[in-house]
Amino acid sequence: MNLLVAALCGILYFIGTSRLGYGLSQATGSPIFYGLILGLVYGEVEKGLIIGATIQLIYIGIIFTGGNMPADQSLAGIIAIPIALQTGMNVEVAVGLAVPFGILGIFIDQLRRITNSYWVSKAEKYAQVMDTRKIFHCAITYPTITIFLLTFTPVFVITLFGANAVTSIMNILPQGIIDGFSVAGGILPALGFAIIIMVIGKREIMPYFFIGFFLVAYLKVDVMAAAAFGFCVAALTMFNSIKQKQKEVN
Amino acid sequence: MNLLVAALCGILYFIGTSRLGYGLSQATGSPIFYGLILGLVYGEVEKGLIIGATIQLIYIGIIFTGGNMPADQSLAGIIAIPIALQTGMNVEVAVGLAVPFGILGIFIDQLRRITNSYWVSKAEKYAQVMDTRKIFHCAITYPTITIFLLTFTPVFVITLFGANAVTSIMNILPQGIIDGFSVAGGILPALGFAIIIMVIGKREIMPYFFIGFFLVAYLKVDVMAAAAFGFCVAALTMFNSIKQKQKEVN
Amino acid sequence: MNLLVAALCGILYFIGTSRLGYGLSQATGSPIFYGLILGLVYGEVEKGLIIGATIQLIYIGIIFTGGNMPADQSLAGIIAIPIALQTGMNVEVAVGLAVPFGILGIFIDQLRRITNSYWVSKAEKYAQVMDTRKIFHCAITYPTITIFLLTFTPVFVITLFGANAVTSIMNILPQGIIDGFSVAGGILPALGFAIIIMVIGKREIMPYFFIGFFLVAYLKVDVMAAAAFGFCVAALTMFNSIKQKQKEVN
Amino acid sequence: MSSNLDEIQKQRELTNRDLMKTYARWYLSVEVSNSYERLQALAFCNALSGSLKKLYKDDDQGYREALIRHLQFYNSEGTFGAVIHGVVLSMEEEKAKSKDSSDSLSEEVITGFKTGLMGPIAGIGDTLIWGTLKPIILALASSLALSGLFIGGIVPFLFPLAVILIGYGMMKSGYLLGKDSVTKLMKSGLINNLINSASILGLFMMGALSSTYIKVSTPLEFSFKNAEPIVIQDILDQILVGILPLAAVFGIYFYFKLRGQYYNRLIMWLIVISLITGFFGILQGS
Amino acid sequence: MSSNLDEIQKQRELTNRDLMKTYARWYLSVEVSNSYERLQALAFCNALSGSLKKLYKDDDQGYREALIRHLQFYNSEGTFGAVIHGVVLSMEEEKAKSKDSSDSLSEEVITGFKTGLMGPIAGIGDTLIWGTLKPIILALASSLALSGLFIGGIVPFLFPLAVILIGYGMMKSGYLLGKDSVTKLMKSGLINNLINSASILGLFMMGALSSTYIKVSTPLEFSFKNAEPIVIQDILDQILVGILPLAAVFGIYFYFKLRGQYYNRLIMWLIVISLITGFFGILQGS
Amino acid sequence: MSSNLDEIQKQRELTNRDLMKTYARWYLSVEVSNSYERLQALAFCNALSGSLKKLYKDDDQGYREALIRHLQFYNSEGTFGAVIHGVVLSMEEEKAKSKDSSDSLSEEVITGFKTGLMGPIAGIGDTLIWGTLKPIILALASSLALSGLFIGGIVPFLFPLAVILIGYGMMKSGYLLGKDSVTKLMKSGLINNLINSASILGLFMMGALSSTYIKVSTPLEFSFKNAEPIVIQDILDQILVGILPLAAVFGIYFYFKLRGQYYNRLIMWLIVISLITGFFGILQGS
Ligand SMILES: OC[C@H]1O[C@H](O)[C@@H](O)[C@@H](O)[C@@H]1O
Ligand SMILES: OC[C@H]1O[C@H](O)[C@@H](O)[C@@H](O)[C@@H]1O
Ligand SMILES: OC[C@H]1O[C@H](O)[C@@H](O)[C@@H](O)[C@@H]1O
Repeated sequence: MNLLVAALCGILYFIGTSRLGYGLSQATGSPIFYGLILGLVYGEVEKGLIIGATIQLIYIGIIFTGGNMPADQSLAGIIAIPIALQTGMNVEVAVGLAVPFGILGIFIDQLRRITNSYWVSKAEKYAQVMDTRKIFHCAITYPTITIFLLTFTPVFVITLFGANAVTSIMNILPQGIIDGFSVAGGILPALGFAIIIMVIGKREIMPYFFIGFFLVAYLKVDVMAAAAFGFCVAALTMFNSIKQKQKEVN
Repeated sequence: MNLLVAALCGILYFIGTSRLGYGLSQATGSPIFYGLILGLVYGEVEKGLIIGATIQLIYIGIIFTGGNMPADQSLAGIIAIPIALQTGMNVEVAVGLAVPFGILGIFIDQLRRITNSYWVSKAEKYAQVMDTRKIFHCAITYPTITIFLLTFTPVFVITLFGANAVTSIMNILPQGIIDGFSVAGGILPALGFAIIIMVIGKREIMPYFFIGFFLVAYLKVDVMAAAAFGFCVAALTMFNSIKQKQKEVN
Repeated sequence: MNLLVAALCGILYFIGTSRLGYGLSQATGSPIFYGLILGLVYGEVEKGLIIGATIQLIYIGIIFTGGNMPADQSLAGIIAIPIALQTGMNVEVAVGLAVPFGILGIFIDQLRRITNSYWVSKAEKYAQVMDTRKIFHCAITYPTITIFLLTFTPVFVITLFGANAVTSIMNILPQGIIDGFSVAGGILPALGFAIIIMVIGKREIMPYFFIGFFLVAYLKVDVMAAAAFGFCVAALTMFNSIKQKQKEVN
Repeated sequence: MSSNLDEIQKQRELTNRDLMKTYARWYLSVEVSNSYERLQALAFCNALSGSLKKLYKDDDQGYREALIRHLQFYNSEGTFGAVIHGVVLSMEEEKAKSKDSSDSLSEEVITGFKTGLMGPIAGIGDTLIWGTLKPIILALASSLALSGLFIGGIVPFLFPLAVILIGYGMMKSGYLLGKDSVTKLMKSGLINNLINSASILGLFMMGALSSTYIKVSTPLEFSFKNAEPIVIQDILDQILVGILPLAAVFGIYFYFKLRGQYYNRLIMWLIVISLITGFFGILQGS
Repeated sequence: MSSNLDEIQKQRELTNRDLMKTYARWYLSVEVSNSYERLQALAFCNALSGSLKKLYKDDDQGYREALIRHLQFYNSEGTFGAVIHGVVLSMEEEKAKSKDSSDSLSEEVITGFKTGLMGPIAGIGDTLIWGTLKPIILALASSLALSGLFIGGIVPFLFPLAVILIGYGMMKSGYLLGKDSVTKLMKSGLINNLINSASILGLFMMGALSSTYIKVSTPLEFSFKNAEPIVIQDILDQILVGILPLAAVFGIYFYFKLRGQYYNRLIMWLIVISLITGFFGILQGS
Repeated sequence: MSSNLDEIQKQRELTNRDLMKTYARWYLSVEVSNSYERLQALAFCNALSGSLKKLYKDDDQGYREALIRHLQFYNSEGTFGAVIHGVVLSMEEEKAKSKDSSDSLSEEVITGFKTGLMGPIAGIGDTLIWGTLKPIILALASSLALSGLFIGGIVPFLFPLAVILIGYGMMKSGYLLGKDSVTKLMKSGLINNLINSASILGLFMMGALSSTYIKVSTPLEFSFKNAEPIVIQDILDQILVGILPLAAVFGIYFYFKLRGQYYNRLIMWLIVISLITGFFGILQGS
């Protein structure tokens, strides 16, 4: 692949995982965002967006409880999207390709957090002498440099040489395997949704999941319609319990 | 316009605003009713009904709190409908034409109420001598005669000469203005609905407005379907709060 | 009709009304089940199922409160289905044919229960001598033999000779009567549903009936969709009242 | 319940016929003589005059006082408000009967009851009858009429029909059950429940109607070289179907909230805005 | 919970196998010997006979009395009612054990419990099992069958399957938890909640089924000169889709309410009405 | 309310500018220095350092202690958690002011508050911000992107935007209202209401998304001689539309419930299963 594109990918991955700005990585590191940018680069915005969004859905439920990264959507996206756009791979196979990288990214994050321990201990010393500028560097500057090295390098290398490797593999891939990937691409988003149910799905409100599900299944409404109805129901519930609480108080 | 038709319009407007029969004016003075009658006269029942209903929707939310008329749907209807049917004006422009008359009608009503003060003071004297027949006349006969004069005359005159005036204006109306009226015709019903929300839209039940809205927007059901569902929801809420109240009592 | 088929019908009716196995008759004696079996016999599975299901719906609400049979869906089915399949009768007329037999079956059941009194008094004597094997026979063996005689015989006879009789009647049936039966076939299921409303339809939850009704009427969803939504609503109500009860306790 | 009322009625002066006559007079004249000064006072007095005559029989003095009493300022919602007429008649009956005894009902009690209740009941009636029932019936009528069905022009008559039935029922209950029951009912939460449910239905309908009958969209498109044009309305629909009609309703709603309900001023504004946006092709009425 | 029950079970006479046998006998014979006089009495006795033998061992007198005792009138819903069998067995166990002591369970207590509970439990079971579960399963089966799918003919077997599972669970819980828990459960609102929710589901389904499977409309049309004919069904649909099927259901419903549930008389009426209206083209079955 | 806060703010040391700076530092660095050992400790200290300087002015000892104090282990959800920063600043302000008096706020109170609240608030924030708000925004973005609309790639930025606004609001309220209000709010049921409603919306969305974006069906067919083939998917659809996607979600859900949340192990399993079922034509991805 083009040197420049590989460098761009490296930089996009760095930005998307630098964590400068709380929650910002959810936008700058979103496979959808990558899909848009790389889609523009390859002149295939729509395909880029579709691959990106499909990958995004797999990881939509992820929460970094206690700072632990359960999977790395950004690495999954930044590897699979450009290679797919370059080699003309179909969406499902691209998703299949993305998944292992979603795992690999965890190790990069673990390295980062391990090295961070060093900066904390440093900062402690600076605190003693009240050197807040140095504390600032320990808190932001040094970890950022570290993460740049940790993220840019592997992505640059993989995207540079990956496309060729993938193309040769693709040529020998039998249809049966492609069908299998297609199934994976169809099922994997279930993962993202299941995870969220784990977090917010108390038994007594689970029926709302099914209402949302069947609303789409039987009435073929789009997701925003479901969001609108869901919002109304949520608001009614809210107002209702506030009202009841007030009654109890009186 | 035909003398007879103009007289009919005058009489229709008188009947629709005479207020003999509480709430009856909502039927006899409804633009829809006018649309039906005048549609029959002009042999264009469907067009008559459509113009009438469109005008009706604009004023659907009106409430005469404290007897004050915020706008006069009857005058709006009785002027715009016959002229539109006569001149072949399209629905939107007819609505645009109706609106100023909806305002004009207020003054007629104010005149009526001012003169009524006189009959009340008269009635007071008759009460002293217990002459209930005279009280009856003060309460019904005299005000009705007054209103006949106040309503029949202007409508008769306007409908008699209005059509010609309007036709000549219409001929020089550019398409851009017609487009503008079309926007007005599309937006004005919002007024009627917004007013009702002002009256009945407590915060905690507002979500029902949106549910009704999106039910139609996304599921394309007709208004009666929404009425049916709304009725069920309202009944459930009613039964539910009665039940809770009973529980509280026990 | 074929002797074998007539015998099969007799046996099916016996099995479907033997009541060996509580509630089992609802399956083995269901007109749908008869429709399937006889459909296979006549090579017209689909028609058999449709007639069977249409008859089933009429009797879907029946409850044998206190052991009293209000109507006999099995006899209705086992007579109408084979005759209809044999003579090519249309579904609606078949349903019209079924209905009188639904009434006739009651008498068979009454006979059965009358004879049962005898076995109970017998069993009382065996109880005195603790002969549980004999009690078992009184409870199961003897009544079963009785019911075999009561059920097999009439169905065997009717199905054997019925088809011919029916064919000759059918030939002289005017279209107006067939139309009438068609109305009956369309309306009779209302009976089944009305009965259930009698049993479970408390006023404060009746709106759910209408919601289900209009969901199908306006949104054209199928019955299982309604079941899915209904299930969700029922679950929500359940969880909600449990929660409220807990609150009250605390 | 109804047989119970029949029982009560037997011990009373006014028959069903009397009540019907009174109601007919009221129904006919509620708004006819409405003036800025006294509003429905004259109609009230006129409606009761016959029944009062019957109650006070030949006590001319009492009768005259009663007529004058009920020419005082009065205003309430005409349908639900008829309960007040009923109660007032029952009070006048009591007063007429016990005219000489010391515990006779004083004029103040009657007038106090009237003026105390006419406000709250106007609120209830305006919300239920005029704010909910009326728009629902007219909406149904409009919807039929817009489909070209002539019964659309007849359906509005359901409204006065309902008014007559409810109003007469109110007057009769008021007369038979008397002051205390009415006050009690007003205090129980039941009426609030009713208003709440009716409002839910009303809002539901208004939502559906807004979605059906407010017709506004944008014809704007942005074209780029070598690319399909971006149709703004398509993007809006992707985000939320009906976002512009919704904006119209709540634009108006908040205008009223913030600026006060100047109905006609707003209509003029809307027409001006429509003409401008329509002229420049920013909005279209469909 | 279930391990808790296992604990209890160890201290008891009857094993799971005994209970299963008892249940199998009950399940098989509930309605077989049903007579007008004693209804399910014989089935009850027959079901318990084996277990009673085991409990009373060689106390012939006690055993005989127990057999006779359970031949007395009994009737309840067979599935939920199995909880009664369970409790009765636990009571008989207690009685058998303490036969000589003065505080032995008297016959009256056992019979009292049976006859006291069989009514309420019949109500619960008839509503839940026969009024809700059965029609839902048969409705699903009908709906599949009407689409021509053969599994429609198999689905009804889910009903006896559910009956077996629920019934056995009931009997076992009744036996292990005993009289007091059952009485307590009956008094807690839980069962009412369950009935309420099940009824909601049931009504929802009945609504959907009514809308799907009641097929009636009117072919009436009024033609005028020089005008499109007025199709009555179109106007009805404009007002409320499904208004005729709805009228059919509630016509029948109110017939039953007012005239009593004469099922077959009504069927006959319906057929007569159908023939007439069908013949004259007032209604049609689709 | 807000004017009320303005009142309070006038009597305080830190200006809006100070708070904004503090928040900016926090926002920027929350996760940057996150380590296994101390998690967000360094970010916390770094964020507060400027404001602490201002509060302790030239009390070097106090300032040093404060810096060290806030380098201790800290971890919470960064957005809602900002309320802790606010309260801590208000406590430090109090401490700085009353440094010599005997009733000076002890270090333990501050640290106790921090560590006591960071857990519960992490739970709230993880549920509301990360478990509900984030997936809803990304779902909207995905849905737009899958329709090929470029704004799908922009919409994710709504999430950090919301985080910034909510987080700053939290910090400011914490600072101005102080410890007691926050503790009180936590105890009132309001937050549970909010979580409950947000969860309802979230679940609703997840249901809709599952139905829309999980694409799996079976191509299996059984053919019989002389008969139309039985298409399994048709039967499944007759029973319940979307039964396979539903099975996928709940298969995964129960895997997690029973086996623990081993995300990546499960992904691998899913791919293996997909490859096998896809290869043999048991399932297909559409
Ligand atoms: O779980 C609490 C908290 O832990 C970490 O510090 C971060 O990942 C936060 O995003 C998270 O909210
Ligand atoms: O607002 C109370 C009341 O005021 C006036 O008298 C009339 O317009 C009534 O229709 C209205 O209900
Ligand atoms: O009504 C109670 C009960 O009565 C009979 O014994 C049977 O028909 C049962 O199915 C029914 O549940």
